[in-house]
Amino acid sequence: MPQLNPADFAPQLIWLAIIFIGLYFLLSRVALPRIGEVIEERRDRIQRDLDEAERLKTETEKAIASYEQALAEARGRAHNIAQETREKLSAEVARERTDVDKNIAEQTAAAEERIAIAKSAALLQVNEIAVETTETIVNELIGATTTGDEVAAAVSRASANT
Amino acid sequence: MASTEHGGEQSGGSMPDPMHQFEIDRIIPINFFGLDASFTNSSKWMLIALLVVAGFLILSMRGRSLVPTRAQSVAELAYEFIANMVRDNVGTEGMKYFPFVFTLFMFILACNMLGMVPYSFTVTSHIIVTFGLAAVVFIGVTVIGFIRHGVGFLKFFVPSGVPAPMLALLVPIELISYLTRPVSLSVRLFANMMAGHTMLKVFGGFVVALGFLGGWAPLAFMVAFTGLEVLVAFLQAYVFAVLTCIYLNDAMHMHH
Amino acid sequence: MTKSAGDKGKRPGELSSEDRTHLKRRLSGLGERLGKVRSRDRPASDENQRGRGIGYALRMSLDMVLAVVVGGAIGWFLDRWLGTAPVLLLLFGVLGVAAGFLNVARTYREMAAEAREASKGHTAKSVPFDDDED
Amino acid sequence: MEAEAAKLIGAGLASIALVGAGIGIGTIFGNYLSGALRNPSAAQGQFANLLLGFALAEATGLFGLVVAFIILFAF
Repeated sequence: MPQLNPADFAPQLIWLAIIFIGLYFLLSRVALPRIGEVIEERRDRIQRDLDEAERLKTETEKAIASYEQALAEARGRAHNIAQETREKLSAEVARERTDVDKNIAEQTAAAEERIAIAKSAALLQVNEIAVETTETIVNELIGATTTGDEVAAAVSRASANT
Repeated sequence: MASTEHGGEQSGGSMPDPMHQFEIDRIIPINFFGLDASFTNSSKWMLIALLVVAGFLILSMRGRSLVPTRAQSVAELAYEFIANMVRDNVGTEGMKYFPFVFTLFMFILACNMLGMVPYSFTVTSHIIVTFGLAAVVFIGVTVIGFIRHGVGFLKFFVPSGVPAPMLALLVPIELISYLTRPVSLSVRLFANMMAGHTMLKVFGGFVVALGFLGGWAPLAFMVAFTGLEVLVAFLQAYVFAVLTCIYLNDAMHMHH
Repeated sequence: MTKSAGDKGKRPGELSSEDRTHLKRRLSGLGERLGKVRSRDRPASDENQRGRGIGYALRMSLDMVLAVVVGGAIGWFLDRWLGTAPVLLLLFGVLGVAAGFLNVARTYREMAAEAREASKGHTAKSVPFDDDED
Repeated sequence: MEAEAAKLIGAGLASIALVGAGIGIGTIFGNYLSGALRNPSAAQGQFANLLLGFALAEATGLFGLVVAFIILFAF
């Protein structure tokens, strides 16, 4: 094998050392910093963009949430207003009805009073008429003259009996 | 692949030497204080790997745009791949060794992949190269362990909760296990790359030997095998880098 | 936002309930997508798992064999140094076998822990093993 | 040159160990697949065991290969 020829070892090792060290310095001083820089910059940029997107997303979510909240609030307020109006209306209706009821009751009471007066007046008249009629009838029938007081007592007894 | 390059027609259709592709050719002989530091074909392909890796990574990032071009996204992919590997295996404090692991991975990957190009030379198919890389990792990891834990790093070789007589047996075992690391690291890469290329060479020889009529079957096999070799080239670079990370983690956090 | 063609009694700026549910659905869709994008940064573990598994497989066999080789090599060098012909080679070869099994056991424990971690939450209906296969 | 030939033959014989490794690996993966197709939910949990079996089977073949290399290069 030509690889095992010791005479060839020295030049290969020497040139390997020279070239490897040269390559090391070329790469570590020139090439790698450039690549690393670009990669870092890109990573930063991507990170920034991602963060921005994330931020916008959360903002949009917040906006939607607040919109929905506002919507819900508005709905609630509308509901409240309707409720209040209904209550006010029904209260008014109730008050009016009680007014009317009172009115009617008063009028009814007055009418009843009038009727009672009329009735008692009528009843008095009926008694007088009955006494007179009884007096007349008795006078006519028996020809006797009765006093008004006797007749009246009798009538009231009779009317009490009936 | 590169079967016809070297001596395909030697001695009447006999098989070309599948090992010939691993020969070292001295392109520019250099003597550096008595050391042979010749610029060889191996050095040439290492240099090409360096130019390809550094050139690609630097040129692709020229735009530095936030929306990457195709080349830039490949560079970034490689960066992220190794960065995740280091972070997963070593943790965040291991990130200071990230440039080293990245260089290691890219160098091995480039050498392996360039080895798949016809007429090229596979640097990592030489045990001395892979062993050099593994030795750097091994020595570096050991030094890091001693720096972080001082002499306490020697506890790494002493299993806890074991009676003393057993330790006489267990400490050498742990030591051998630890010393196996660079060997297995280098041998794995070397063996995989060499075996694959030898295989391709041998089957390339079959294609030539069997000629136009019978050469189709080995050719089809070669196509499939080349695909597999590309996968292996990537996988071996990956395994090398992962093991480097795991050894780093062992040295930094010291738990079995 | 209002897509009202039919309902005329609506004031401008008012949302119907279906509009709102539509909006909400779009928002939750957006939230899902955002979550998905955020979680995409986590590495997809399944493919990763397989790749690491192959890495483990490539490690274990060679680790086991090379521990023996390394042990043998140490023994061989010590033998040469101390002149105790095959004793240390054999001793360190045996220790190498033990080290190889130690390597494999350690890797296996690591791997099994990882597999347990990965298979957490994987509970699909199993098919009983009743029919013959050959 | 006879020692050289014997070395090559020996190395070739040592490589026969790979036959066993191949059979073992095939058996392991075949059985794992048939088991995994019947009970896919358990497959994930047994992946580690599959790899262990694979590694042990391959290690046997690698031992043979190491012996072949030792015969070729160490003697």
